[in-house]
Amino acid sequence: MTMDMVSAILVSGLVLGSVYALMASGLSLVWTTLGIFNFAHGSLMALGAYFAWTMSDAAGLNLWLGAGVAVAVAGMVGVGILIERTVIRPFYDDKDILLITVMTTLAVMIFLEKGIQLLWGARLKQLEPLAPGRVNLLGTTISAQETLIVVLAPLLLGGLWVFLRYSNIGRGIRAVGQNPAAAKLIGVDVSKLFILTFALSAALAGLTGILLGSVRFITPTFGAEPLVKALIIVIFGGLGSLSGTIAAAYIIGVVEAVLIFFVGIYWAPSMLFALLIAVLMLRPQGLFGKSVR
Amino acid sequence: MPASFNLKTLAIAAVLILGLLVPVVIEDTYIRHLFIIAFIYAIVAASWDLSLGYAGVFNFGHVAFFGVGVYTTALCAKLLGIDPWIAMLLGGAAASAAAAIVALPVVRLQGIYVVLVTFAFSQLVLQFVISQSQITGGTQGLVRVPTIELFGYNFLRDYKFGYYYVAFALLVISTLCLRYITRTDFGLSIRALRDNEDYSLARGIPIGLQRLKVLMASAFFAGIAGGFFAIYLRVASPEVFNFSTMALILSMVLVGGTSSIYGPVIAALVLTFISEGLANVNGLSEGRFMLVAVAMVLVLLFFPKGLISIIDRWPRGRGARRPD
Amino acid sequence: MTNPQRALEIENLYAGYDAFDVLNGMSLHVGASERVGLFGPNGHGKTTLLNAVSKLIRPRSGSVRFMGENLEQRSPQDIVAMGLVHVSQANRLFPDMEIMETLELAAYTPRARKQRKANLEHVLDLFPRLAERRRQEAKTLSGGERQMLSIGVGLMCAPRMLMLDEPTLGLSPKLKDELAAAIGKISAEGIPLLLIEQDIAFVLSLVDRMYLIDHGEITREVERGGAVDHEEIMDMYFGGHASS
Amino acid sequence: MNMRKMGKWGLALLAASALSVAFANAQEKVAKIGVLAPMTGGAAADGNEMVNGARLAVEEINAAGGIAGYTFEVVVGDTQDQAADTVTSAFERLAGDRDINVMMTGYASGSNFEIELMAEQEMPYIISANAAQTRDIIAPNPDDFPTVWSISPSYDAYETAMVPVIQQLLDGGALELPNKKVALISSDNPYSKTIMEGLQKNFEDAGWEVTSADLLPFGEINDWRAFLAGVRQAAPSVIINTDYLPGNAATFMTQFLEQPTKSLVFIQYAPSVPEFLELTKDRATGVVYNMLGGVLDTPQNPRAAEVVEKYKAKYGSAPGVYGPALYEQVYLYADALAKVGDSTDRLAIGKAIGETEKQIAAGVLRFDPQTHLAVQGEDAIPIQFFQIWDGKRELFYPARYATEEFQTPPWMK
Amino acid sequence: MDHSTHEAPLLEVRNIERRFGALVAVNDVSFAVPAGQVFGIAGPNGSGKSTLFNVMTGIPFGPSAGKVLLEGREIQSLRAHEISRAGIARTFQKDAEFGTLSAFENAYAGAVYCAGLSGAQAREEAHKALDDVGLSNDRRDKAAGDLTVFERKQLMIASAIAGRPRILLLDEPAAGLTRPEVSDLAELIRTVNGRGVTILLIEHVLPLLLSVSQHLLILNHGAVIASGKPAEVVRDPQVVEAYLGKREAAL
Repeated sequence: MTMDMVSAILVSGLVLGSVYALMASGLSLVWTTLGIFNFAHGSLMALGAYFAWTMSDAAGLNLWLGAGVAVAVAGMVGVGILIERTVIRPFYDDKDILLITVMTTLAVMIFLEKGIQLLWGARLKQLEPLAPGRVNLLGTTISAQETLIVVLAPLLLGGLWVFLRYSNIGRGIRAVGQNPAAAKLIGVDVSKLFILTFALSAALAGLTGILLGSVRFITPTFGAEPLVKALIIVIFGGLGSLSGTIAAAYIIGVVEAVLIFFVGIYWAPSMLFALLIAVLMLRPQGLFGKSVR
Repeated sequence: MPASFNLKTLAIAAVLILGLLVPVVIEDTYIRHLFIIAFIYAIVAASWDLSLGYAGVFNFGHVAFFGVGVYTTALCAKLLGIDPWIAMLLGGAAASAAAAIVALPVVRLQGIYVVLVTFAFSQLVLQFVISQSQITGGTQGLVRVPTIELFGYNFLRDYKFGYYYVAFALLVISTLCLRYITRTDFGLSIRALRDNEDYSLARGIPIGLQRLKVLMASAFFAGIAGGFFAIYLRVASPEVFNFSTMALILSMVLVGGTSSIYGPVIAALVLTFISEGLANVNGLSEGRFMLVAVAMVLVLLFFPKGLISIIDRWPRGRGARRPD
Repeated sequence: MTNPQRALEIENLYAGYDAFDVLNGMSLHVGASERVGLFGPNGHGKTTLLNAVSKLIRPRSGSVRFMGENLEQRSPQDIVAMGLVHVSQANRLFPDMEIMETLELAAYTPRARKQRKANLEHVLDLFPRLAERRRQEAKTLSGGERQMLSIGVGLMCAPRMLMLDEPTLGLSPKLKDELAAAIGKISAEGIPLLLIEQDIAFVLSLVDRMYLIDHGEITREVERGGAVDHEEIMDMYFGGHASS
Repeated sequence: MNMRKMGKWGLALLAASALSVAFANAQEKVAKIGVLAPMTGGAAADGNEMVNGARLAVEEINAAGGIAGYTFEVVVGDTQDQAADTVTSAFERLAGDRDINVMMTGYASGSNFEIELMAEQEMPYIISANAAQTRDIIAPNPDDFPTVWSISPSYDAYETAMVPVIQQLLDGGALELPNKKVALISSDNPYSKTIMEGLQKNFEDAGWEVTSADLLPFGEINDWRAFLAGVRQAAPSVIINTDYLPGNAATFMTQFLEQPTKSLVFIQYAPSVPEFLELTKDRATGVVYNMLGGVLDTPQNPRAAEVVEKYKAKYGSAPGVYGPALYEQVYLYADALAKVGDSTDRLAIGKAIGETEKQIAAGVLRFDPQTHLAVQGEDAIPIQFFQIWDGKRELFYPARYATEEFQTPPWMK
Repeated sequence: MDHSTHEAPLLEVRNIERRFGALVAVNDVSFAVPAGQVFGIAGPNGSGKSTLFNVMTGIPFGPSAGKVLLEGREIQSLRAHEISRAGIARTFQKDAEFGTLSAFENAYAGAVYCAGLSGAQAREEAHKALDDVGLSNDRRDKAAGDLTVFERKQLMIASAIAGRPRILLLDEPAAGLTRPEVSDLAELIRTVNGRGVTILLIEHVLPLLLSVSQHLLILNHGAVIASGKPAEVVRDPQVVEAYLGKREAAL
């Protein structure tokens, strides 16, 4: 293998891994804190991209893209709060909450996808890249936008990590996830943090959508494929561990790039699924996972 | 008991007679077609209820079993020249076999992992079907699937009169079988498993084996329904694996009411007709899916036992949710 | 009704889980700087009482007043913010969080935040072992260390009253002594204390007054100076059999 | 129209509508045209265009007083995601309307299986979908499908025309290529795959070296870099991508231009879709594609410009393939109805459609009785080669219709 | 009366151990239960009593080391449901019923899957078990989750004995009961024992434990600290210390 190939695979894996990490960490955050699995995460991603498109594109309001991003992220926070209030909150005390919220978030997903299609139509759209041009990374040329993703993803995730680790609210979120009763006993408003977490995750999904929407094309369902990958990653990483999730995202990104290179793009997804099932047979709690919630 | 039993028997008989009369009264091929499609979905939804509602296995690969039935039947009938009736049975058998494969990881896993693995499995099946395009026709599907024949009766030019009865018979038989299964000792054991896994073990119920059996049984009916779907439409195409198909049928199970078998059947009929009705109303063709989504959430909020709980009040099913 | 001299006043409290009550009309009080023990066999409602006071479960009826204020409409976080702090039994705390993180987090309410630095020093002073293990995750701690962290967390909440639930559960006698000393120090600062314990000697060494609890009711109150002997306690546990 | 459809759901309404139909019949006859189109789901944009095209023609005809005593009306059947059951539902709903004696579509299903349903009911059916699928269904027994006609011509030219066109460019000096190497890539769908395999054979027969012929899974493809890395190593002078999804094609161009090689880039179908240009903007300049049965918009075929202008005037945007196609389909039916005079004589209508010979937006239309496809050829429906230049599609082959000369793409200079 | 010296043990636990990482929850525990006895187990919170039941039945995990013998046959490596079928029926502190199944079905499930009966025989066995525990006929069609606390205790014992076990493992059956109900439960345990079912009983409500047990074993920190006749065991200073702490004290 030449250095060229290695760097091409590595760069490709980095790009994939960055997107997956952003996507999966949002999912994982909600899972660890609220104990629910949000199947609408992919459509939230699409929604964020459409918000930003409407704000910034010539066909929409033609604002500066930065403003578009800001408004979109703010919008996502609102949407996140709304979703938590309407389809998750009512079921917190139900012992079947896991299954019920799988279904309600599926319903949200359908609702969002169809709603997006009604509002924006089915034609492909693309966001102007935040960073135009190309960049040479490790001897492989990729678009500056992809470089931006590779750079921004660790920054965002790092920011998330710092927030969760050092801020009072962030620690509160982790505490709620690890032991809600003990969190209540130190004065944490658990229900407030639930909303906050969900809103944060929605904002993260929206931001992922915006970043990806300037590399790929936006369609109402363009979050579906990364969502499926993110699901795999969350399992691989072991539910409930953010760092495990992020590590798994980059590993899967690189594994996928390697698979694409050696067995072709054709069989790569199937092999990923097969690998996933195999891992779960051997380690039902995931690669880095600790316990099943 | 006896009073409600009589009433129930009466109601069932009435429904059966009504069902038999439909094609006699309704000559519109389109309405007959909708009934047939609704019946097929009803079988899929009701059989899903067996594993999801009764056994509490968060099986999200059920539509993949349906798809396995569709393709197995289509391939057997078209490429191998097997009699379509038999091919339909083979569709059911293949779906059961697929379920056995899924069961391998699933019996060892819990909760959300089961959702994710079964979901991943259905993606894998889809990929497999698409990749084997030499045989399956890939993304374009498989056309000109041979259709059934019964004592020389031609199903093709009777305005779906014959198909209606075949679909109706399949629905009645599978509903009876499913109801029967839920009432056997096996049915009892899977409900016990759903209620309390550890306690089931303590009463000698083998969790893995029962899960395997229930997945295979529920997949069998989905596979048969898939087989008939392929035979009736004479085409097998990968859209059957679509997420929207899964969402639609799942909403039938939920809106109808889990652990009831009848609930999903009724919901399949209602939702098929409502959704088709809305499709023809200007401006709602896209919005109807949104309405169904809203309906799903509303039902979960206000009728957690499904719409069936409005009709039938006897204490059964997911009922008796403990106040803890 | 309200007695301003009392930190905690519980009247006729009913609470429980599922369909049945564990507390059957419990009434007790803790004075303004009093240390009160609660003693009784397992499964008789001691922990349920604390859970009901801190609103981890909803009481069915009865009233709870803290510093004269009725807690009926208060949420768990309100109650902590008011300074009524419950250190729960065998607390797993936050298994993946380090000791220092946990302690810093525990000063969560605005009032506690203001005192964070001072309280932290105080806690580390009280439990030097926690200072030694400051970067260790809670799940890796021994039982005794976990109890210390639990109490430390309670202190970080800036308590105006502490409710401790079996702090010595599963500890060796040596650790029990250490813990008793620490709790003694805390109560010496004038913080009122409600202490649940199985270890009668441990309780008696720390409190001014003690309630005996049986089947969700107070069966006896022992004032300081009143005698309690083992026979009586064993009777409570074993019915008539121990002394027969 | 929708009121009447709703009438099916209630007896009273049914009676009322029956009455109104009877009343209407006394004055004039209505010939309803069933249009199968994806009105919801990912292909809704195509579906809308189909319906727009049909409505445009219907309004014109009605405004001109109708045909043979009939006025036309469009009834839409939503094929949604083109799944078999939804297509069948749409078909049955339309077929149940006794005033519908013709159906048409751009495409209805992935497999064109509905052709069989049409044939069973002797329903006149005009289709512009994948000609290979259509031929596979019809060609074995063309007599079983007397009413089904495809205005898409045979796709064979997609495989055979490429090598001669390139040769012609080379011979004419419009193009210089350093070697006779070609790299092919396709996604795994019968349309793209068949074309790629055909091209491979044709190139090899003409003495070219095929450096790669890769197959990707069908669907969204976000990473062409593995293929392009191979391309950069082999440095073929021609790169052909037969995947037809516009989004994929746009990604392909973007990633190709990150490190372009001096190769002619050809992409199947996708560049003809309006959004390809929107997505790629100036990056598309120099790309070559070809088209069978598309709009032959050149001064030599004024019909095309006329249809396109009318469409633009009414709907405010330029149509792709399906608007003009459905527009022409309605006129095909109108001609046949004029000839037969009775909309319910389906076999006669079908026969009349099959006998069509006329200039349409795509060229000169006549049908091959063996396959029921439109005949392909320079004097029939020609294959058109386009090059995109500054956001415009320039037709450069066949020469007699050409609007512009072929130019060397910017990255090859 | 103490039968233990005369009869061969029905159930024997030898040097059983269960670790969770560094924590030893059950530490080298051995004991033997003669057929026909009520064998009591007590100990402070967290002393490893329920873990002991878990490793004996394999629900949800088996022992890290040691042997469990039922009538001399090693069963610790059997799968959980096989252990149940071999004749060890256990109950749980919480959720010891199938909530949505009727009371009758709860008992019937035991008869079918533990005793291996079917049809009329299983139904008869289930009703017999319900008769034995005294759950009234008109309550048998109710969903188990809708029964009262005491009825659920009755049901949990009924569904266990419907499986015709050799030995019944009861885990804190008195939790959540009122005082009068506790004496009813004691009566019930004696009745069941009187029908020849050996019982292993974990209980916090010590009066109950002492009134029904013929033998008492005390666990502390996962290890046996005393074992013998109940009246003697409760006076053992080690036991007193485990429960009450070390020193004599007065306020």
